[in-house]
Amino acid sequence: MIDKLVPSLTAAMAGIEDGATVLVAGFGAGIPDTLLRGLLAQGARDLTLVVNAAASEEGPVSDLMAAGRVRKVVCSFVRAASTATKLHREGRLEIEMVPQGTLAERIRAGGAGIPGFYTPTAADTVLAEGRETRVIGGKLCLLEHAIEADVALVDAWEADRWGNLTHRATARNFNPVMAMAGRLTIVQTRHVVPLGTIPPQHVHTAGVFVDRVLHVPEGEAA
Amino acid sequence: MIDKLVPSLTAAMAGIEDGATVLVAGFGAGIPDTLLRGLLAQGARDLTLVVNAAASEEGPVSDLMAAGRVRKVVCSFVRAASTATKLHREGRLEIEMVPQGTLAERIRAGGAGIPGFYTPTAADTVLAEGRETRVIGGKLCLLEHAIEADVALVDAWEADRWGNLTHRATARNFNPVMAMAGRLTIVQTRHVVPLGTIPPQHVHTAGVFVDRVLHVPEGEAA
Amino acid sequence: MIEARDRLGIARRIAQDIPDGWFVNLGIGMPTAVSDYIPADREVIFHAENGVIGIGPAPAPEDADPYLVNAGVQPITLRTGAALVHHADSFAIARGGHLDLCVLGAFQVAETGDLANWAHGLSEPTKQIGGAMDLAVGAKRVWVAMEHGTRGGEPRLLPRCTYPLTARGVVRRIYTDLAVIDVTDAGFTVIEMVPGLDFDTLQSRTGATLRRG
Amino acid sequence: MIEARDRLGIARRIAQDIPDGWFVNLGIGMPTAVSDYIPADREVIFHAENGVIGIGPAPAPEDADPYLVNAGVQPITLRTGAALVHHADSFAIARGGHLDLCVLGAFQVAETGDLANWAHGLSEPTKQIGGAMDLAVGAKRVWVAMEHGTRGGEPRLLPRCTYPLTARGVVRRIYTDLAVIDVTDAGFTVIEMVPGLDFDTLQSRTGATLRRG
Repeated sequence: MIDKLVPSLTAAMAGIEDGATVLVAGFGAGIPDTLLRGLLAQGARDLTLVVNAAASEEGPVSDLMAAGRVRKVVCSFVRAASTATKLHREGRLEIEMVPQGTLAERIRAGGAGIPGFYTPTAADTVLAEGRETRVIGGKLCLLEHAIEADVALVDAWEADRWGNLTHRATARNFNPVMAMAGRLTIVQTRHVVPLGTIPPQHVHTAGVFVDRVLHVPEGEAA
Repeated sequence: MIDKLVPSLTAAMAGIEDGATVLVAGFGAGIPDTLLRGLLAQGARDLTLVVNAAASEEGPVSDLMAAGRVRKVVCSFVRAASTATKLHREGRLEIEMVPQGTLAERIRAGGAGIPGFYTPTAADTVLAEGRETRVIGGKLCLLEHAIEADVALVDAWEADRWGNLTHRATARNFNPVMAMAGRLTIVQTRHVVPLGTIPPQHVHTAGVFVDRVLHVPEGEAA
Repeated sequence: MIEARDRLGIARRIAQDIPDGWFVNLGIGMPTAVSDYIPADREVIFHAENGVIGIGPAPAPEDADPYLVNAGVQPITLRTGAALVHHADSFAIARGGHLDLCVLGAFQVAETGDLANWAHGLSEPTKQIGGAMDLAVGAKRVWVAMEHGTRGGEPRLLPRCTYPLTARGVVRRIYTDLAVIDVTDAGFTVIEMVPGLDFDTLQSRTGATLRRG
Repeated sequence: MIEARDRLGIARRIAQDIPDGWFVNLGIGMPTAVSDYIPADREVIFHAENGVIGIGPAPAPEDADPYLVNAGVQPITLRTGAALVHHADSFAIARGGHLDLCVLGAFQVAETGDLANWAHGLSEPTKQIGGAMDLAVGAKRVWVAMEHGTRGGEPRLLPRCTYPLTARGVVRRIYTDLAVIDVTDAGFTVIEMVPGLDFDTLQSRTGATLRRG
């Protein structure tokens, strides 16, 4: 019988190794904050985080970086005052800036078995310097590579024991594509529902992409 | 006010030009059969059809080919007895064979603004002969180009006046990605529902991809 | 006296030019306010990068749903007819040419339509690429909403951008506190000035040659 | 007497080897029947290229829903817990390495694991690529279900395929009417023969050298 539910945050985070690449979903909403705190407690270091924004001075992504656990962050957005920028200036953090759409597509490509693709995005900018471009259909395009990751940290609204997920409103954002691209996809969910509760045509992230599900009821930090 | 509903099959098919590339959705279910008959009546010729299977001796895709209206078919599947094969032997039809997953991905790429991508699929087969390959991450990959089309013919279960669609069960198949990739996307729908009837989180194909909606109630040929 | 537009005035002016039925993405900052000024008889659908198609009016603070935000992470509502998609599908919309219009803020625009809106320089610590590069190359047309000059009085409309580019040759029209200016093959063409402003004064505040529209 | 397996017998034999919890795609034809023989105490989830995750038992003819078919366009049911996706997402599953197993039919398999299952030759009018090329390179492992030889007595297990390839070096295991054979770095290794069959007889019906497992 397939049962992806895990009993504790410790069990959810078990086995993440030093040097792992970790996808961190969320965009204002849908951030797997409990799992991020679990990662801090779990102890893995030399991490590469792939996350839309490293723009904050506080919160769990900032905490991981401030604790010296992150070697590199791949993101679309940093601020002058953010922890990422501060560490980068001190030479303690590598930052790779990626346009947000390219970031989402590289992650989807990682999940979909597309090792590389061409996009006009950023092809005519400094981000393309020293990189491979080609003209396709009259448009200058930049070669981008898939992002596959050791771990994906994902937030959900509902989950069943097969790992089928729904995401509430705009808490969907990066969650479905990051779930696809993690070799180990760990989910925190507000609600656990019996198999069959989510109608087949309304599943947002299919259980095939999910490895572990942790129940984190609203208002609890697990 | 946005109202994509059209009053007749003739109105639905208006303006399709000779030489057009036409995406034809469906896979056993979800075939836009009424629109295909409309295309036959409409008269455009020298068409390129992109359709999963050209495996039949009858039905609307076969009828279009038999009427001499199709120059080329792009598909993953032909049979010895099919109309496509017969016409191809007579030198009257070009056939481009594409693996089904690559076909779906090329169409999605067309809709998503990805002019090209690399895939291991078919990289080591005769389909790759004379084409560009490269090794990415240790895997031999084949360069594939997006399929953008002048027209997409799409089937739906429900549609509203913005063109938001749901697809019933496996009638979904190619319909959402073909809707994305058509410059003119024409939909036949079993049910027309008031705006707001389809919950935002349950829309399968967003109206932004849809240009015209024709109501074809179950059992009617329009 | 020059009746310069304030930020909301610029947003209001842009809203006038968006026809019924367009599908539009509004950038963070000044552009976001455009949706508040669409005339009631027009149905314009607004997109956000985080997967919203059909943004409605901002909620009262007490009605804000933390699960429902726009690309600026501000609370929003959904319109009747809205749809929600994931981030890759949302950018498939943006990059696939499905947006009729994207309105972006900018630091600089060149007379060739080049857009610079993500950094003042490569050594600058603030790097806010976000979705702008994707939107700029993917939308059918890009309009810019910005102040005509910087607070320090430096011009933002230039022969060439000095800041790192977001995209090359994409801007079609610029709405500033002083004017509405088209980017044409011949360069900047003034199609409207605010009351009290004359062409020579506008030219003096602009870093590139203006043409009369 | 050699107790050769019939087509359903091959499917039944394959089903025994699929562990609890695997996520599996079954090709058209002989492989499709595998799902009927999964032991009741194992939960195995079946995928179809047209966007089904969690295929259930075939319906009674009178209960068939024309909107619900598998990749062979046969009527199916959905299991409790099933999910539906569109065609590109379905192949993202297949190509992205998310299938534990794909069971495919074949015309020929080479001792290097090369698979030929879509055409007898390039001039042949029947070309049934379908999703096999995508599944063959994308699944974590590929097993083949086929007759050991052709109806004309020609071997299907060969040093090299003579038919056009579906994919190179992908087949891990072959289930035939006569044997179960692993494809290893050393070539074909027999891990099981049907009752009444001896190794030399099996070798005589095989086009490449067999090793004893």
